[in-house]
Amino acid sequence: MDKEKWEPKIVAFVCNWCTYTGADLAGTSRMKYPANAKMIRVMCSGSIDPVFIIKAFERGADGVLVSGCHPNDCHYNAGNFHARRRWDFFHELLDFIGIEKERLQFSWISASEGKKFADVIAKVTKDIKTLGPFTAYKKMNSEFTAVFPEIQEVVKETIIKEKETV
Amino acid sequence: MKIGVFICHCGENISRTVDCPRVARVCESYPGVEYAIDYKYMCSDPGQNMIRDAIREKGLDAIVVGSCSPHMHERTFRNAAVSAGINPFLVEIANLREHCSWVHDDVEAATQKAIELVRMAIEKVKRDKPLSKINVPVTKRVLVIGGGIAGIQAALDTANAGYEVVLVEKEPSIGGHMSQLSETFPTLDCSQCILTPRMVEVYQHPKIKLLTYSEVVKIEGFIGNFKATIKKKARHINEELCSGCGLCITKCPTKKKAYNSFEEDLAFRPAVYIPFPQAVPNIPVIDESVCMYYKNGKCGMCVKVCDRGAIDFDQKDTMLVADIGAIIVATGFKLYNIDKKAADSKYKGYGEYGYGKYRDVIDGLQFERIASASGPTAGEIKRPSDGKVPKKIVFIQCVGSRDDSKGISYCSKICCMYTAKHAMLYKHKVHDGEAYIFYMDIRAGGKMYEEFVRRAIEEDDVKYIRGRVSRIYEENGKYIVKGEDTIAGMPVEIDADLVVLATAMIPQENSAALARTIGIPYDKYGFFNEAHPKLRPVESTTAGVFLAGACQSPRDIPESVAMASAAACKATILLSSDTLEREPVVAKVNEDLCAGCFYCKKVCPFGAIEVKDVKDMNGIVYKEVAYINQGVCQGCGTCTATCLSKSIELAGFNNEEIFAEIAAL
Amino acid sequence: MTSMEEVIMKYGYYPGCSQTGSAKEYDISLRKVIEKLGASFDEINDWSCCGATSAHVTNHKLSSALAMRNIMLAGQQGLENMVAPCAACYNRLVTSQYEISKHPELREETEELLSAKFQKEINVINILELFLKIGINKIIENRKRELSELKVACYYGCLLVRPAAITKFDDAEQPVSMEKIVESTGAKTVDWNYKVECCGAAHSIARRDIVVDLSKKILEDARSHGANVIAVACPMCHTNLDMRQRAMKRTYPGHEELPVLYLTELIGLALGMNEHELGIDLHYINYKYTDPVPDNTVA
Amino acid sequence: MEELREYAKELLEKKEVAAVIGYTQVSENRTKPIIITDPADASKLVFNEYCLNNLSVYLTKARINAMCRTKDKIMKLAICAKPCDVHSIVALIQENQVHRNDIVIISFNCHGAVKDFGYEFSGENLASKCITCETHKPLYFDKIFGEEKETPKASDAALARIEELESMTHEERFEYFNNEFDKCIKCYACRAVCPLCYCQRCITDKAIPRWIESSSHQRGNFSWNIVRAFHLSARCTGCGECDRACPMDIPLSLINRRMAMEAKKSFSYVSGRSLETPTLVGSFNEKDSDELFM
Repeated sequence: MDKEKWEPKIVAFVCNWCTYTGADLAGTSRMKYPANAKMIRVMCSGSIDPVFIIKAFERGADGVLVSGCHPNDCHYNAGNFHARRRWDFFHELLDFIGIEKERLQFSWISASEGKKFADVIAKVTKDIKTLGPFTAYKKMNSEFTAVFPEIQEVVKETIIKEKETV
Repeated sequence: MKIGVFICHCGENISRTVDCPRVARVCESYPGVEYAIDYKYMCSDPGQNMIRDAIREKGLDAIVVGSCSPHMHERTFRNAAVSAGINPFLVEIANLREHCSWVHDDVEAATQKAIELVRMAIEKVKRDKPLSKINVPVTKRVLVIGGGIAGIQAALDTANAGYEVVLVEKEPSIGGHMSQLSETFPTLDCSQCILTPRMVEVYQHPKIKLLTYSEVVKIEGFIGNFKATIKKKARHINEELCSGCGLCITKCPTKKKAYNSFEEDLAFRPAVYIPFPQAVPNIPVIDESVCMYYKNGKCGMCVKVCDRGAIDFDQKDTMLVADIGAIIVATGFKLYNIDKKAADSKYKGYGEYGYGKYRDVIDGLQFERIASASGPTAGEIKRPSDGKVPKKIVFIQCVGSRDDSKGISYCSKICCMYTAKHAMLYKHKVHDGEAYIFYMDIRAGGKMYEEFVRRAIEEDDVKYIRGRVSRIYEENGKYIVKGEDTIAGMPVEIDADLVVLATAMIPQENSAALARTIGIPYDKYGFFNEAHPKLRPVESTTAGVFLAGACQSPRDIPESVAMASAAACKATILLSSDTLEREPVVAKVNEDLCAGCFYCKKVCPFGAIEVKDVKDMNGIVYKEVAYINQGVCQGCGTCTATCLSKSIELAGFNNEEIFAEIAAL
Repeated sequence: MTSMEEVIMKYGYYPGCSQTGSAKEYDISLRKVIEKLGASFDEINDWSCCGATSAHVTNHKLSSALAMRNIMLAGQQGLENMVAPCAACYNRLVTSQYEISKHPELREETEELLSAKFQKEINVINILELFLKIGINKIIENRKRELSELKVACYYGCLLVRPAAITKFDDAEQPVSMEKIVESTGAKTVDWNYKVECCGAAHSIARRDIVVDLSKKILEDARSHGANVIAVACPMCHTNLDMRQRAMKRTYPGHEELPVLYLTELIGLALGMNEHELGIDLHYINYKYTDPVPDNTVA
Repeated sequence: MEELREYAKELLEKKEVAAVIGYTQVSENRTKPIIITDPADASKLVFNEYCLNNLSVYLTKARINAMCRTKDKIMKLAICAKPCDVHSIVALIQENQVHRNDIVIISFNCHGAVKDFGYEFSGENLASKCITCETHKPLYFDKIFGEEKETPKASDAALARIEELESMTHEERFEYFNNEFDKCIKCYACRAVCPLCYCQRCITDKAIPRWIESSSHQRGNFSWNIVRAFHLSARCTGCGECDRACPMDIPLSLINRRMAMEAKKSFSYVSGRSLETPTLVGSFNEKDSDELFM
């Protein structure tokens, strides 16, 4: 696929109280942003584990966003403080291993920052588009099927079936 | 597992950019999906009936609804599922409106994303486990911290609802700042007359345990199951024996030894004292720092005169522990003072007004005491320095408030009203006196408030000057107030006999420390944070703790009383049920796998994780594991990510569910 | 009083325009007093105007560039600190340096304008800080006579201790540092109300009437509190309080003269110098200290 | 050497300790770990530059419960530990795996160890951790033997390698590490030898859901090595045993060292150095930097 038409696949792990509600606000204010990011809601950014990120890359994500409440805003008082320190290490590790820093991005988005949410998604999408698909990781996927075989086959069939019915 | 998928058009909010029929059709052939349908208004009654019928007819075990944000209708669809016999936690929502149709224009991309979002929800629901609400027992007793008008009102309402109340007040008597006021706006009725009956009602109420001259030192536990440790400071007077005759006060030789803080340091008091005549309880307190007995072991005059032998010099502080279900915090406020502050203090003093070195530059509460009949001047307006009746008084609004450079950017709300009242009281008592008020904007938004200020201007001829005062200095007995009149556009200079500053309302001295003791958040000034500024103003974010009065932000008396009744109502709601239902989203440790490193215990913001000993057959402890108290855990999940061996699962967001959502990308 | 760390004796010196012109006597007395106290000045070569209020009003970049040029020169000259006796110069230098460190984009523009890099922060000192650093007891030790007849009203004016966020060495509303220094000369000081009131500053030319009124109030308030001389530490204040007293006689008939001395002149008198040496005879209100200088005067 | 044996014998005879974990000579420059319970075996104990194993890996709860918690008497466990092994013991104590008063730490003035068995002890054969070691004297011990000697000087090759890697582009580095990780045969020797890998069931063994793929294909190796490195960040005390144990010579301690440098740079924290300072993992500071976050 040439770079212009290629659409990056982005996963966003978001905290339920701030960023998810911020995304709702972006929706109610009818702000427009690219459709590449799909969100996984967790209760607090403190509960996002680096293994989620690795699994997301393994499943073909080109970019990952982790977003939570601003420091001191956390519904649980300190969840995001622990997250902040954990991500500093994980980010250094990925960079040292050779994964560009833009592949994994972080943000604080409060429930009232709908605009910021839309901007962050747009920025991440643009960054990943310039970086191009995460071929290094995708090369590793091609030789072996997905871990949930039944999902992989079915996904292919539904996409094929979709094409026929349209 | 048979799954039902219900795609909502939301009128045309979703269907305008998402091809709902196609999404339903695609999901129908998805493994595990038994039935898939799209409908115009899924959240409407017909829509919900459609879900209920489908569950019964198709024998569905779980449902996925593609609709608006879960924050909107998750509860609606869960209730619909429950009424059809499905566990509410086997319902997943795919947010097709706020996160998809409203934010993308390209129909193809939006529809494709919608399919993926629904697929993620389907994969997640496959791994959802049925959960039921957690029931936690509730202690039927309320702790009210602070005995001002807010605390009194909250205590009375809760007690009248039939619940036991422990009311803790750090001063020797309840009444708070309201008991210091002369008259109250906007009706000018005497503060003591409307407050004292309430104070007596508290004292005589069978359900209220009144602990004055006491402080809360520790709060443990969680909503419905708090444990409060209260320090009852030694009064050195036996409360049962004392009849409140006051002989010891009149006979005490140390007349002029200490300032009476109730009189805002305008008058003195002996070592044994009650703060004001109508004090409740009417039992004096002996101040060790002033009493001769504690200084040199002599005196003991009070012991001689007390016929009931109530004086007890060796009385010690006592600690009381009470089981509490709900806490109402009503600790009130303090006035900002203009003295010179330490370099690192968050407030700045007022060098322009002399840093408090002029005795006749006083604050609002001091003027209240001067105007009050039980005050040091028995109600006559006399200035503190030489007791003369001031011919000219300058009142200054916004001293400290609305002033970033002094560290207080908010408006203290009530000063416009009490300053107008002060001017009126002055004019009623000194007819030929001149009252000037320097103001920026008059904020009189309450009922009868604006009319009250107009009355001050029109009937009592109070001269309002719009402008700030730049400087005050004393010149042979007169106080030169230099300011400006921005309407006339020229500088103004008034030689006043007395200057009254309407200083800012700030939280009590140790409000931040108390907040940490209770475990509630507070803002940069030290006011306690409400759960939601508009929708949950009287609840703190910590479950089971409610806020009333000026401890949350500057409040006048009507608002404090209204908040107090609201907080009392919230507390009674909590206490009305024997057990408390809590969201089942809590974490659980797999004790076989836990290696006992206790990193989870370090990160848990709520201290919900305890060390549990695991014993072998003959009772020897062979390992310690982490145990999560279901009642305290708020379900944030920080421990699940910190646990290296991933042996902690958060119900509703467990490993499999998250994994399934990622895998379905 | 400086603490035990060694007392700095070598200072950079930024005279500023008034020291070479209308306030010559301030410069003369300052240099002589410093010499007497054993300290030394290292004048910044090729120093230029600090921009004062005129630049500050017209263009923010211009005013910070003008001030920063001198600070960079001092840096290049290897100076650690820099004395600016005139309150306006002191204020411009300190505020510009404060803003440069706070706003990176202003810093880049200034460096571009001056085509020089701003590396070292210079510790800019005003006249009060200078004497506090040198040490009050240094003055007492070298004192030749006590000016016991003087009751001095210390006038700080509006710039010497403000803005509070930057000039941290004294209180911006109720300063006391000049009193400490004046008392070391043996003179008594009075507690009065117009310490930091404005004298009218640059209105002196365009609106002389305002300056006359404001300065008159300052003089009268000092007199009413028993002062027989006013001490100032800023050429602008001195001009308005001293030179304008002639105009005051016209608008306020019966105005009695009240001598206005620079702080450095007062200290000079205490250190045994006479009025001519200190340039006091250049003032409009001439002033002679009553008892003669003790015999061991140094020519 | 003699005082060591004497001391061990005495401990065992007085039943103060249930066992002594130490080293015994096997051949010319090779030693192996030995756990002695009979006082007579104390004579087998040795300590020299060829004692490489980090014996703290034997301080497991199971062993202490089994050996020390007998019905009639609660005994301790003695352990010979080089100063760098003491760092691991400190970390284990901070992570509640062992209690300070359950063990007797016998330590030595260490002047370096050889990088692997079969090498003669000298400057260039020095283990990489000894080159940058600044605790030649143990921070915590109950008994100390051996006199202080000079550690031979050597250039910090590991640091040079890290800097060299950091100068590469992301693609080159990813290529390098991918090839290294590709060699991994999932024998988990690195996990077995690491004292801080004490989890009852490691995350890689968690089957439902399978976060880390267990097969040793390229992707499974990649995720295993990332998680292992992350789980040891700010915990690993740099004993270097994982490197020595890895049959495929994957530069594991290079990554651990890089993460330890990060802990030092951003949080000025060095793991295993003091029982008082709280561990970096599980604590936070409001003033941590935010520049990572938009």
